[in-house]
Amino acid sequence: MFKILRDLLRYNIEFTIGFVLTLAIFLFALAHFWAPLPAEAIYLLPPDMPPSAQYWLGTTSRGQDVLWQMSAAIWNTMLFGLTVTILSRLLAVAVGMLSGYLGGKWDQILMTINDTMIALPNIPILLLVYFVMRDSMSWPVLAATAALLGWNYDARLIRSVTLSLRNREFTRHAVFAGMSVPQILMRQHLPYVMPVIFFTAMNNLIWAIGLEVTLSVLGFSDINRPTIGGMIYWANQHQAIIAGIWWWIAFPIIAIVLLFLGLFLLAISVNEYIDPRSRLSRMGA
Amino acid sequence: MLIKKLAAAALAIAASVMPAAAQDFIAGIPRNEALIIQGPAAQNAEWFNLWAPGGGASNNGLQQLTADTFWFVNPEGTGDAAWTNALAADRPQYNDDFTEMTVPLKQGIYWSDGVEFTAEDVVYTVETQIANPGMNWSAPFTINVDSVEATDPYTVVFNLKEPNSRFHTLFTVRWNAAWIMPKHVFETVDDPLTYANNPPVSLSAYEMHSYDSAGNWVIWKLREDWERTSIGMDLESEPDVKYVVYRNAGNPDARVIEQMNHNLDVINDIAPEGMFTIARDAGENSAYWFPGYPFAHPDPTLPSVLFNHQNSKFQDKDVRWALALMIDIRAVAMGSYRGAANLAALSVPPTGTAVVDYYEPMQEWLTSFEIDTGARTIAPYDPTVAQQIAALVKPQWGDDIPDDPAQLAAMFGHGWWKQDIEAANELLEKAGLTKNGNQWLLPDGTPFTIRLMVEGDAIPTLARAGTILAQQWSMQGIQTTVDVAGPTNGQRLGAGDFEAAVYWTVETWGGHPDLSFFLESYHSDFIVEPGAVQPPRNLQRWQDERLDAIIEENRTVSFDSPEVVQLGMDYLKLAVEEMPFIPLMAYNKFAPFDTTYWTGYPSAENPYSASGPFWSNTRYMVVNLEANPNAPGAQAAQ
Amino acid sequence: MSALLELDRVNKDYRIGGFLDSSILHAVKNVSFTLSAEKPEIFTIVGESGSGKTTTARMILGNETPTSGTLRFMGQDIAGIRSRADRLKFMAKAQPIFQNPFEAFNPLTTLDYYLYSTARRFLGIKDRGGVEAATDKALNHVGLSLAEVRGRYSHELSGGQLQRIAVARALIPGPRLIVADEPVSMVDASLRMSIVNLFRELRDTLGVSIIYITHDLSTAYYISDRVIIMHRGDVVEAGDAQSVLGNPQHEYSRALSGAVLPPDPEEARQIIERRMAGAV
Amino acid sequence: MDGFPKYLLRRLLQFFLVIFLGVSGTFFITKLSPVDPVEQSLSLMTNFGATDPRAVELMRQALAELYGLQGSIFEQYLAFWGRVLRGDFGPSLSSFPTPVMSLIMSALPWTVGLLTLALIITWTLGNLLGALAGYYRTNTLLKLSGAVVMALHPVPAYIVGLVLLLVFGFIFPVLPISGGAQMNLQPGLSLDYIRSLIQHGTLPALTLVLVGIGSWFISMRSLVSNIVTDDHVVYAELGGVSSGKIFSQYVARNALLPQLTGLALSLGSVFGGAVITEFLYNYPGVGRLLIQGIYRGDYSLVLGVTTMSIVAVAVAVFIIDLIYPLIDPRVRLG
Amino acid sequence: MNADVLKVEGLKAYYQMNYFGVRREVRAVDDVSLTIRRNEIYGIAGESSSGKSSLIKTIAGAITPPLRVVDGSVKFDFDGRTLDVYAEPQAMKGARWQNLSYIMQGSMNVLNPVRKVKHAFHDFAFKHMGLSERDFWAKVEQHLQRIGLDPRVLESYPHQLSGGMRQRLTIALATVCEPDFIIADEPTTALDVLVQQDVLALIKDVQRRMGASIIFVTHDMTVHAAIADRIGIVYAGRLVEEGPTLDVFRRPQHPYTAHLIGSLPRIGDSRKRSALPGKPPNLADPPSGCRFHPRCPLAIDKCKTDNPALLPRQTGRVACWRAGEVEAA
Repeated sequence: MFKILRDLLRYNIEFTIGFVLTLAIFLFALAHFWAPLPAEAIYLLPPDMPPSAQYWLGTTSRGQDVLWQMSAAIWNTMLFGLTVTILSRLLAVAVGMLSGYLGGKWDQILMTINDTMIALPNIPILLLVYFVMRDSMSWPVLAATAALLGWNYDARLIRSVTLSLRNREFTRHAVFAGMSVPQILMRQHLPYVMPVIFFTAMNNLIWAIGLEVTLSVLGFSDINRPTIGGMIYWANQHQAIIAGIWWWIAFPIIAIVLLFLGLFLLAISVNEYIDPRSRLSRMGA
Repeated sequence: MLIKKLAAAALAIAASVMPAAAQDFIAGIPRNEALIIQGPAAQNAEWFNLWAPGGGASNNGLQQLTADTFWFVNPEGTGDAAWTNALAADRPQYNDDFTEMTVPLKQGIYWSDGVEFTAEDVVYTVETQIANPGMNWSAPFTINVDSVEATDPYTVVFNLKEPNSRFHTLFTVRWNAAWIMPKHVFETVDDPLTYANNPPVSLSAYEMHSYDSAGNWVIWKLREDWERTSIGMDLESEPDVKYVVYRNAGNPDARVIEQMNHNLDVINDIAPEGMFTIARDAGENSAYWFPGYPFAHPDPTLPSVLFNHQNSKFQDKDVRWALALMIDIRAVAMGSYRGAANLAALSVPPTGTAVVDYYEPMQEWLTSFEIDTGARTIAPYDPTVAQQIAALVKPQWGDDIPDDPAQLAAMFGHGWWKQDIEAANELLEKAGLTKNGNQWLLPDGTPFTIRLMVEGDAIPTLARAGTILAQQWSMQGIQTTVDVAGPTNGQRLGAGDFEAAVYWTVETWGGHPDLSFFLESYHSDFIVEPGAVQPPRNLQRWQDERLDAIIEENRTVSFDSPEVVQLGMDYLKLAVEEMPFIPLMAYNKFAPFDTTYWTGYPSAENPYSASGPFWSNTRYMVVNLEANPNAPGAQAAQ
Repeated sequence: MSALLELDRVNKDYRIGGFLDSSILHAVKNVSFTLSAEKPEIFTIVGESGSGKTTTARMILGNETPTSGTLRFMGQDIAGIRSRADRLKFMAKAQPIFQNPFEAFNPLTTLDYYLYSTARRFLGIKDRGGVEAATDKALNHVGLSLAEVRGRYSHELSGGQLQRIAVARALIPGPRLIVADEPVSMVDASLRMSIVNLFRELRDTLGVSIIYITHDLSTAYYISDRVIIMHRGDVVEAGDAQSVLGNPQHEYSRALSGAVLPPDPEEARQIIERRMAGAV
Repeated sequence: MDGFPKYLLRRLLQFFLVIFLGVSGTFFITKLSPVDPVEQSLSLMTNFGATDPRAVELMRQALAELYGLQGSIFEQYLAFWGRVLRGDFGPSLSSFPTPVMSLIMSALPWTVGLLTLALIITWTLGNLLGALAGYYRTNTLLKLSGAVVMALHPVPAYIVGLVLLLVFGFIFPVLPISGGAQMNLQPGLSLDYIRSLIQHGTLPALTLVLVGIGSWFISMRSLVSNIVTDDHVVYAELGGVSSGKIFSQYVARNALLPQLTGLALSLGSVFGGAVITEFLYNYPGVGRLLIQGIYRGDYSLVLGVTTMSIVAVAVAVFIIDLIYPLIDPRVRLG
Repeated sequence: MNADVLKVEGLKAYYQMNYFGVRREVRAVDDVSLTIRRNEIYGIAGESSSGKSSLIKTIAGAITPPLRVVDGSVKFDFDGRTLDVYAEPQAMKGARWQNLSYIMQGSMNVLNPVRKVKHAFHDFAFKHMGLSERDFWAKVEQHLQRIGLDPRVLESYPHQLSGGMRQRLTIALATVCEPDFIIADEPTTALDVLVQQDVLALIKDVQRRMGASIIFVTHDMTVHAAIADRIGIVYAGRLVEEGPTLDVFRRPQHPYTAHLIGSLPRIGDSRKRSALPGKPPNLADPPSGCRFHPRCPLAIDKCKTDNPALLPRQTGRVACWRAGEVEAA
């Protein structure tokens, strides 16, 4: 693990930039645990202060420091996004690989479920689930719901990769070497599926965060919890953009874009590193 | 390269589209003859039947400009000036035991299709609705009306099933009321519930011109025979406003932009910050309820902290009072309205006639009011709150803030309860609660926590107030979280599915001191089991024999009797003592007007009409506006 | 004489889908042959692509079920094997060798993983030492040792070596039958003979029967005991390798035999010249 | 029955199964919703108005009867399918008695028009730029546009829309920011009306384009960089075929095929509307209708929109599965 | 007129790679010089990863990083016009297909799978022929017929054709402009035995008629025996022997060549044949001296240290310290 990191840092400028960006924003988000004021507290500072030496990124119309709000918001939003992404990747990998490998009836059943999920309109379903769950709709539950809606298209991609791997001779060979289905999937096929997972994870993360923002903007989120969507929600409630309090929205968005840039660079460079073709080249094939 | 070609194509398209700005804003209608009002987004734009439960289409000018009924109360007015006889020629006439009401009608009023309006229309309206359950006023007619007859074409007599001194309020418009149906139209219809009534026949000064089937706008035009309407016959000259456009102008940001672009003359509601932006950037072209800060127009509704009295946490009035004393109302005012709030210590909105009828006379009583904290007796009322808030906002608003206490009281309210943490703690201890570190424990030893429900987006200022209240209580050791109920808010309130909420349960006529408007529904007869749906108003399920007594007595006195005010005060004192809910402030609405094309909007100075475009009273504003002679294109039109 | 493998009028049909048209492809038609359990042999199936030879091999390995007819391996109907336990039992006795040794091993998996997995699963050995011993023994049969293979990836070895490892792996469970589908077509010419020679040794020293599937008549002639020639699903000729290949009777067999280019420039050139005169 | 008919039958069966499962699932979720349309209507009717508690109770009963919300959930479910099969989603509860279908039908042209156009622009532009960026890896202009697209990709749609609204509606007020067309203009094929449609559609469409372009761009770029190493591309390069032709006919054309499935899916989802964009620009489409339906607890309407959307996506997938062999000559159905 | 079409001198082409700090240099083509004459088929034989494919890619000027030319030159002579592939890459562009065409391995993949075959002809050949559309298609159809293909194949997609037809088609495509020089990379490898002979006959026939030169790469020695006029044997990136086909087969001078030929099985002869011991060298880390020495039965100490030069010997050239002592096994 450490060696991989060292290799990537030393030989891949994209990774280095991505790593530095992501790390910086991660540390920044982590810092909210040491924030001078609780993130939920309001009107403890003078509102609407533009960026200055005292308030680097200004204050909100609710009398909060944008810097610390942002720190907590990025943390919470990423926590949500990553939970969605990881859960939905697990689902996508499980369904995609099993469906592709087992084929036949299993494939048909899983893909029918998959196609049904693809046809479900995300936003209405999420809103409906939100209505049903109401108070018990904490962010982990919302993340789980979003994850349930966000795996299906990628499961198809993974399935198609597995499908082509299934017909490779090494898979048949593995069967005759007595390997069990989990062994084949985990050891033989997963390395080929990994790049797909990484690639789709980025899009899924963006989707999840977009979802969070959408729900927040429509007013269906826990407004007590600082998130990127929550910041936009409150800025919106105070007509911040029209009122000229641009720093309330601009900085979180810039941070998110930088974070994604960082993650994207990480993803493509790590992808290159774990791509079987590149791995083989390194191994000298 | 391909990219360049694409760019060129895009530019060409853009060029053909750009002359947008040069075009008329509304096709074929001169801008300086049209008043543009913020309207709703209608789903069923084709639906113009006001009497069937057809959804929200009535805010598009239909009831504001074409419907009419007997009487109007101006929610902003005071005294007799607030009352208007519309279709009725006089005030309601009851018999002695309030079982019969006679209404004389004005003559010479015509529907827009030329048919004369008569008592037959009224009889038809009542009888048809009784015959068709589900129509909007069917239920109250069914309960109250034994029979209705037109003794002559201009007199209607209602025979009531039981005595009711407030029966006329069914036909008295504050926001709306039972509108009169065109008999000659509906009697040809099979089912009045599924009839779209498109185009609608108008009984008031405007009639439909055109509408958007996508629901974004409806345009009404002045009737040629505008003088043959109840509103028209009292006018001295033809209204300047020839067209009224109700348009859905989008979200609050878009509304502000549209007004600054002079595409939206009347805004119904925006956030305080949007208001300030307009005042800052378009001040010379706009008018407001107050000429400067705090700008806002107070609706006769009373945002309060509602406690669910069926929840054991809030059954002790000492707990309710403790929570009230933990509030720093200045922070609430600043956080929700940026200070621009009209505070209310009494359980009646501090607007219209309530100020002279209740707030001013009761100041003394409030100041001397005392409560027993268990340890001592305190006088919690602070009449100087308005000055304190004025001091807080003065740095930002400077000369907008007067020094005169009377003026300040009109802007910020008459006073509120002093924040008194010590007294609050004493009250909680008196109620059997104990404090463990910085956490209050209920008598049963569990932590005292509160879930405070707010609606959210639809009423943003109250959501903002909720977060501050939550913070204040949490800091005092009562962990409070804010729940955004969104569209389920009304229903959860109705079913008693909440602990505490920021919402209003008190609405008044505004222009009349009678409190039956909301108080009638506070009678304990209507309180239901937890979980069952409660009729509107008494959402906190407050039950008190003294309250029932006041309500029962109010039923027996006439609407205009001076006793009404006395009973009102009894109620208000009881409410202060019991603190069944914590009244916070009037529901202030930031509703700026663009004066580029129109002037003469209502204001605190001249409150001749409600200013909210959804209020049916708006019609009085529409016909009174004057074209701005300096408007673009005004000279050309002359 | 008991049969190791018995094919009895085996047929396999595929539906080949056109979008608007479709037809049935008779991939294998009525193929019958028997391999004796007592006398190990190299049984060669010769044919071009589409002849049904690979389908036959897949049916023998249980990877396809016949449309009709039966395949019996040591008396058991192969298509009737359902449970994983039965399947493992069958696989222990019948093992495949694949065409492309580079494809047969996952390039990202070390080669020993295949060997150890086979030893663990089929021999039931749990301890590492036992597994390594069994593996090394099998590798010794093919002229390699565990030391040469341990921890290595497929790209580090030549095709010939990989194919030997594949054979060694197949030998671990002690199979009675090895089905080798075109095992040398992707192996370099210089190494090809080493694999082919290995098959001879396995037959002679370990008593393993081998079904050798190929399109290459020269190697078929070189090592086979018996041969069948398949053409479009049919067995067109069958019998002793020397006579079938040395003196083909069926028209197709003759054409096939005539198409083999001899490793001699003068003879080969004559064939091409004839072909140019005739065909083009 | 063989080949295509059998495939068609199997595919059709799956198609119906998907619709059945999806719509049933939505039905039950909607039924679990605590929002009670009767209460919603009641609160609309009693809001601001005088309210006699006895009258409210009477109204409640009348409305429940009118809305047909009586009977067990299973009976309602059966009745729902009965109606759906007739293409009828019943009356809208928030706009009673207007049929849900007619609400959807009046919103649909707006949404379909806007979204289809935006989607086609997005798809074309995203794929074109992505393909160019994947093929001409060193071009500075393309790298730059790639960077812009990548930076826009994670920005939430709401923000992109808001910024556009601010820039083109406020700072440079050149485009309308609300609604679908100019007020009081007769809908029709007149030049004025079409121009008005374009003007009003520009900002929402631009929002959708800017937000949506990223994912097409990224996937196309990676597809293309795989294809450029394919034998037939290398061969064409060896054959001296011009690079423009190689790009368009050998690289982009092959890479586009998988993107077509994505396009079909997106086209199907057009029927669900673009909630945020329509919400922001007050565009009278299905997305706005849906949000209104949810806000007003109108589950007839919500069910109607979701059902339409599910059917549309299923149909789109079905159609692309059927026509894919015509687009991609390689595909043969087994 | 110069009798040599192609002159390769001292050509070195290496794969230079750097993967996350793993730096590798694969000497795929290491100091190769050869000359190809007008109107001859020159076969290049060698095992997989011996560098033969890299050699012809380099000759064709079709290399992409990480494969780079490190040294040497490749010069074509088309009708007196000299083209230096690496000195003037622009000139090569004009010559492609007109003078220099390719038949590639894996006919399945060299044609664009989503376009009809006719487009390939148009894309590749139209601009070189200087004909009207109508004449062009007439010419193409005529050419197809000569090659034994029904002109209707033009309307087909690649996947609709059998392997043999596709390979014929690529031959037709490569020869339709009647180029001076054709590079054929394993054109028969994936074909069935019966088809293989047809294709070989076709290539030979077309070559003879057009008088073109062909450089023909395959690992299959019997194919070389059948059509090559001269062959060059490549081992580990180097040319180790070259000569007229008959001579090389009858009297191989290099032990590697001798082994290749000697190990070929033959119907009617089932005598035991031995295989070469050892494994092919790793080009990233080739053996010192003569690269064949670890596997060579005749190796002496000198072979381990000194690399033998490719020297003229009787009718051809050979690079072996013990060239005189080799006999066909």
